[in-house]
Amino acid sequence: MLGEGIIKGMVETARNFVGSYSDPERLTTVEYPEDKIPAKENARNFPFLVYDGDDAARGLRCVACQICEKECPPKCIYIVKSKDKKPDYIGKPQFYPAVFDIDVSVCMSCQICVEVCPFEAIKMDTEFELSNPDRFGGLLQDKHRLAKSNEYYHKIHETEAAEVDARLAAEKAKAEAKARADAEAKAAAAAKAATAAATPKPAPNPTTVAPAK
Amino acid sequence: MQAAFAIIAALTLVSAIAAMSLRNLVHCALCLAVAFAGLAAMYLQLDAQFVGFAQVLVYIGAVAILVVFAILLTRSGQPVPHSVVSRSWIAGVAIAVLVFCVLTRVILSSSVSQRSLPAKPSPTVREIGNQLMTWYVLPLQVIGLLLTAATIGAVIIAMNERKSAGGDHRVTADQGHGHGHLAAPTGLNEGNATSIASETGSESPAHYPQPEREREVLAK
Amino acid sequence: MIIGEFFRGLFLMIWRVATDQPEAKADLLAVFPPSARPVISAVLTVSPIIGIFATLFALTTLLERKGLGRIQNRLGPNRVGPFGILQPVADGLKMLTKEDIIPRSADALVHFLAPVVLAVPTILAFAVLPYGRNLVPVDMDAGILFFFAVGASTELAIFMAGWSSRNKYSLLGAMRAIAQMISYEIPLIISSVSVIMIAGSLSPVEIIAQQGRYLAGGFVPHWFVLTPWGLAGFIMFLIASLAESNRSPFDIPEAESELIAGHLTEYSGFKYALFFMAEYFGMFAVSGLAVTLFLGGWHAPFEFLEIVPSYVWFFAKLMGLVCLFIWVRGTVPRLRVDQLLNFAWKFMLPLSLLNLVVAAVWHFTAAWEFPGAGLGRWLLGAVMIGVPYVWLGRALSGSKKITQRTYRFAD
Amino acid sequence: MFMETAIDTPESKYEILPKTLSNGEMDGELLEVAMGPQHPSTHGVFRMDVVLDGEKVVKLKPVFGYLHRNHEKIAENTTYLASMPYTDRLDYLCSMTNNWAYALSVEKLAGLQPPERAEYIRIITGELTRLVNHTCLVGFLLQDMGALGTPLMYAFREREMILDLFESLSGSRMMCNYMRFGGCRVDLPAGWLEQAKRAVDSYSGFLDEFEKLLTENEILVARTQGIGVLPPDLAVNASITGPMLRASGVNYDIRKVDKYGIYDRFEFRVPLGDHGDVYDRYMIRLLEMRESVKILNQALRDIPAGPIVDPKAKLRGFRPKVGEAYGRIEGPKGELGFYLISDGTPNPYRYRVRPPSLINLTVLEDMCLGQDVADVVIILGSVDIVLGEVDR
Amino acid sequence: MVMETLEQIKARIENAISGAKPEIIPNESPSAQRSLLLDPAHAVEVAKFLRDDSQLRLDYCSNVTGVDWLDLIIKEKVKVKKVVEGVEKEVEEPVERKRPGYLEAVYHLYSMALKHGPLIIRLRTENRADKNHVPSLTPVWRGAEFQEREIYDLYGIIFDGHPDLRRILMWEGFADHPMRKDYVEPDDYEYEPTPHDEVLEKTKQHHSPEPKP
Repeated sequence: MLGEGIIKGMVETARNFVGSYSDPERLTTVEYPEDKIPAKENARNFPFLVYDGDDAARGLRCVACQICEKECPPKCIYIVKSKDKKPDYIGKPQFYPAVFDIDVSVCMSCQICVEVCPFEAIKMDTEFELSNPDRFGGLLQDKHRLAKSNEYYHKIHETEAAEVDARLAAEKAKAEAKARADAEAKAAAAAKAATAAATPKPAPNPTTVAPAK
Repeated sequence: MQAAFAIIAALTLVSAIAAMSLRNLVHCALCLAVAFAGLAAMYLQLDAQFVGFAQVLVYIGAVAILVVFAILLTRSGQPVPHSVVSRSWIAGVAIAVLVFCVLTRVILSSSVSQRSLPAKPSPTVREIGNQLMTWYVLPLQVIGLLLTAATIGAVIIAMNERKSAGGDHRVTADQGHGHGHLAAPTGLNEGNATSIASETGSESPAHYPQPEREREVLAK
Repeated sequence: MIIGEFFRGLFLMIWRVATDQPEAKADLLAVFPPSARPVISAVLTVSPIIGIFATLFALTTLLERKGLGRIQNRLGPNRVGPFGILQPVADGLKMLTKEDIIPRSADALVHFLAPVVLAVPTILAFAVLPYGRNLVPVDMDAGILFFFAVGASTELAIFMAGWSSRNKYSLLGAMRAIAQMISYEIPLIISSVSVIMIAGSLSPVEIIAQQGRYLAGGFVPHWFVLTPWGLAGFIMFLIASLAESNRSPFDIPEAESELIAGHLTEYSGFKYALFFMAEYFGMFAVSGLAVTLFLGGWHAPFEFLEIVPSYVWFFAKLMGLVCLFIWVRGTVPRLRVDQLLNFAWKFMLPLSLLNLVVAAVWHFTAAWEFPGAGLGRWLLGAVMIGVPYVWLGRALSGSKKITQRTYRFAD
Repeated sequence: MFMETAIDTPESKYEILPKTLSNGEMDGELLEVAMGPQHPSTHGVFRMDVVLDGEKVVKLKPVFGYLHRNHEKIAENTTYLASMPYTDRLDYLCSMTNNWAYALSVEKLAGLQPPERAEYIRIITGELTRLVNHTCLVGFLLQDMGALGTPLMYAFREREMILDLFESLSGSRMMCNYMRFGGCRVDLPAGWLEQAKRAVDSYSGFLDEFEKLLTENEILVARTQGIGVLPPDLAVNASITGPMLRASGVNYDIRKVDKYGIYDRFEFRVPLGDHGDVYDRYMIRLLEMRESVKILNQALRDIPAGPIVDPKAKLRGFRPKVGEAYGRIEGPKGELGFYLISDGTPNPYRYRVRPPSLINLTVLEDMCLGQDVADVVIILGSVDIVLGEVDR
Repeated sequence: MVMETLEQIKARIENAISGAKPEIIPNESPSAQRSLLLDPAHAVEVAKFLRDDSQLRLDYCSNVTGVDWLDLIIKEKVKVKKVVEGVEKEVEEPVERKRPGYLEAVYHLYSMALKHGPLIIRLRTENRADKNHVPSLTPVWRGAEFQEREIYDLYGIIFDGHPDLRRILMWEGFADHPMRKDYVEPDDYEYEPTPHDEVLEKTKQHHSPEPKP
């Protein structure tokens, strides 16, 4: 009969009308500035640079290898490599970024810089309130604004950060073990040399002094 | 009262003249509507409520609308390029003056103008209805019949025109499109995978694979 | 003291209005010299109407947005003021402060006049509605006719708006609007003619008076909507008034998905606000007329509730109808213009004419005396209108080859 | 030969209309209206130059390019991987399937094979995307029909649940950038499968509600049945794909034909319409959603554990051998294909998107001729276009 | 259903259409999608054969695209006799041999009726400048209409017999063909200056009153 479908539809809308008062499943609105949906663990919005320890300038993991700059699809990363080297977390001297800028207005939050970084130096932030009245300067973030601590990283991406830390720790342990082995070998060689020097008999064999490397 | 009458009369006259003399047809039609409204106001001033409202309802609500509609459907609504005053305007004025004189003469000489009006003629709607259904029933029926016949005639004329116009349009659309088969969408409505297969498969056994015919009634 | 008298009169007026007493303005008018009284009286009548309906307009826009929001599982406006109550104020301020843009090629005079010509008749229509027992602005003998007469002149305004904008969407919208309003005016008037016929009067006051009785111990009101022809007429009147006030599903003239905003496309600022207001005023007026004609006007639904002031009932019924309009708007898609006209001419018009016959039968069977006569009359009327409804409904949908569809599935 | 009669005389089809009509005035006969690029229901910056006789359409020419950004050129100037996030922005409602189509083509080009778990994840996300797309489409279609947002808001309410799933999986709601050559980027987070099951379960309820709300509605039926009829032979010849093709009754679903991924392991049916009008296109999408729910239920039940990326796949320094490949999937809108030519460098020599939205518009004029303006809007709505993909 | 091999198809085309010389273009990549190069003179005939042949029935033209092959310069060293400082000598001189570039239209054909494919056919223009005509296959497959327009727009191949060959994505009056490999993007288009932008630099040069040396 004519009108049946319309009446069925009206019953449906009435059910939704009532339901929006009683059923939180229906009324899914979150009133934004007051309430926020907690960020999902995998959420990504804008990259930041991770630093270890307390000092952002010293602990920055980035070694200015410029892979992310090359791989960035919209080319929003600008890196200038430093002239000198600073020791990294393992203690190995590395370059560091003299300039590291990311342009918010260009970045498309794709996370490719994070994926290609071999040093776990750049990660995605979940912060999304990046609006700024200054269209040009305010949207260009330099390395001081980009640098965030490892603790912060742990706070926003717990599982991922734990994995990264474990990996870095393993690497570091390996490096340290190696360094220790080197040192020991060196020490042993030195000791041997010393003993050899102490014993007046033969001249030291040069092959034994050579480091194990 | 006199002042009100003067204002209304002036308004009616001015808009009537404007309706004749403006160049833009839509403006003319709108002025005509204003003249109708002035006429209605005059009826109301004479305490003839029913006639006044009927005037508004019929003339502004229907006639004026039909006029503008007709203008829109037939003309561009652009100002006419040539002068609105026709060449034989002298004859027109002469005829108008003549008619005016005759009418004036008739009215002044008729018994209506001599009779003194009753103090307040206030016919109620009920009275009008009663009069229409008793004393004036024959004229009412005759007018009704006439209008019905006119309506039916108009519909028939319009239908014929539409048929031919619609046919033309169809042809142009098809010509413009070059897809002969699109002209008959009803035939193709039934065409499904099977029918193309039969159409195209005449020379080859290959066809669009016929899916299993599982029918589900989903909606009416 | 004259000021004391004035305030006493004012107080008395308010008191009398609030308690449904007649001659509310008498004492206040007595303060003024006789020559000024007609003007003062008119002001005293008109200003509350405009004030009340303007407030109602503001509230309805909010109600509509809130209600639609809830229907759509949203919250609706809730930022301005508590629960968003001040949203209409903010909207109004925004409208008034916006730039008034007139397109360069528009017909400036007609473009300016259109909203005025639209707003005046819609406000005039409020003059003949009885809002309460003794609250009739103008008790006119031909009140209903007056209502339709002023209602008819709004079409011209919409045409003016659409034509003068020199916008193709506006023009299309205006042409649709005229076609639609002319078509639906006929069923609107004819469905109210059945009431006029039964009541034997064109006066709204008289029509309401005839619905003032109660049956079954005061629990069944003698409203026309409770008769078969009244129910059918009421439904048709509602549908036609949806179309007359350009509300969904008949919002074709301003169909935003096709014609941007139809005749309103080129309007902004205050003029747009006037159009908007006139649209809502039109909806109120036509709902008020529906209440008057079919829902017993200001009468209470049960006799013992007559102690509640009458205007409360009137506005309660009015708002009920407005809520229904909103509900419909939140549910249905829009018709196409030819379907809309088909519906008017092939369905509404025959049914409303038939409804006149049903009303006549009802009138002549009033003399039936045998037991169960009342029920018999009712059933007779219901069948007389119900069967053609079903049949016409089939014919209307059948003519479009609307069929039950099945779907094939391939594996 | 039916196709010759249909196609071989196309010259007469494109007669040039006199330009004098364009000054905005009715010429008594024809009215030329530019619908768009700023128009509420062209789904973006799309324009149709429509010539009307009264309200009847006598000519319609789509105009594209307002959103053109030369996506293909950008992709040819950057590495294979860096194009992946750009594919998100093609059809921005269905980033997962866009990723999938691109990854599939590159895998063909480089000979990579995603592991089983990754294939399952792809099917799950792909079908969820189909749900998102079809839900949005029916919502928008009814919005175009003037249903004032109610169906659209219901559709968006459901879509939200799936977008939440995408966010917790890929980090972003719409621009997922999730798939990689030879697998997926990250594994499913804990509890994701359960959440997905809940969302999929509630979807049937939503579809029931939606059908109750509108499918039987007289106005909807009257507005859509017999409108915008697309005959099957024209559909095939004009390369129409996806739900639009199947609504015309042609059984062609690439999931069944190519059996890409692991679609041959799932049981589902392909709904086909018999009339090819707007109503069929609407119903086919609702029915396809029910089939997608079936696939999802099977996939969520069977998904195995394991690695998610082909160990051969290289993230940095990816250089496929010289050659070319065309890979295609059944996207929610139709056949989405990527054609790649490699010259052995890190950047593709040629990168081409086969956009279903654009090609499905080929027959827009054929469907609209003789219909009303109001129908043009819903016919366009039933084609299902996203301008990001049409203009690229 | 499995399609015939490319060699079989080639043989049948040669049988069916006299004068048509399809050529198989190999593809070394793992996809192994080889293609048929058609000569423009017989392309429409061959296309109709492919569409209508009962064993092929390639009724669905899925994808049409253009490819720009630049002039390839093959450098060789040739011994030439030359008079150097009055003495005739044999000198090795680098000679550049030019393989003229061409534009190519690639069609991917499938069969909806028989559910097989793809068959890839290619059409080549004689050169990239003036002889850039190939026959349009839109009369055979209407689905190629917009895609051929797009190729015309972006690559500048002129399709003879196309019913409506206009620009589709770029605007009317745009002069160049932006997908060509040698297209130089204008440096004066509306840009969003970011502090590290190359475009900004170019624009500055372009618009500076005195061009820098």
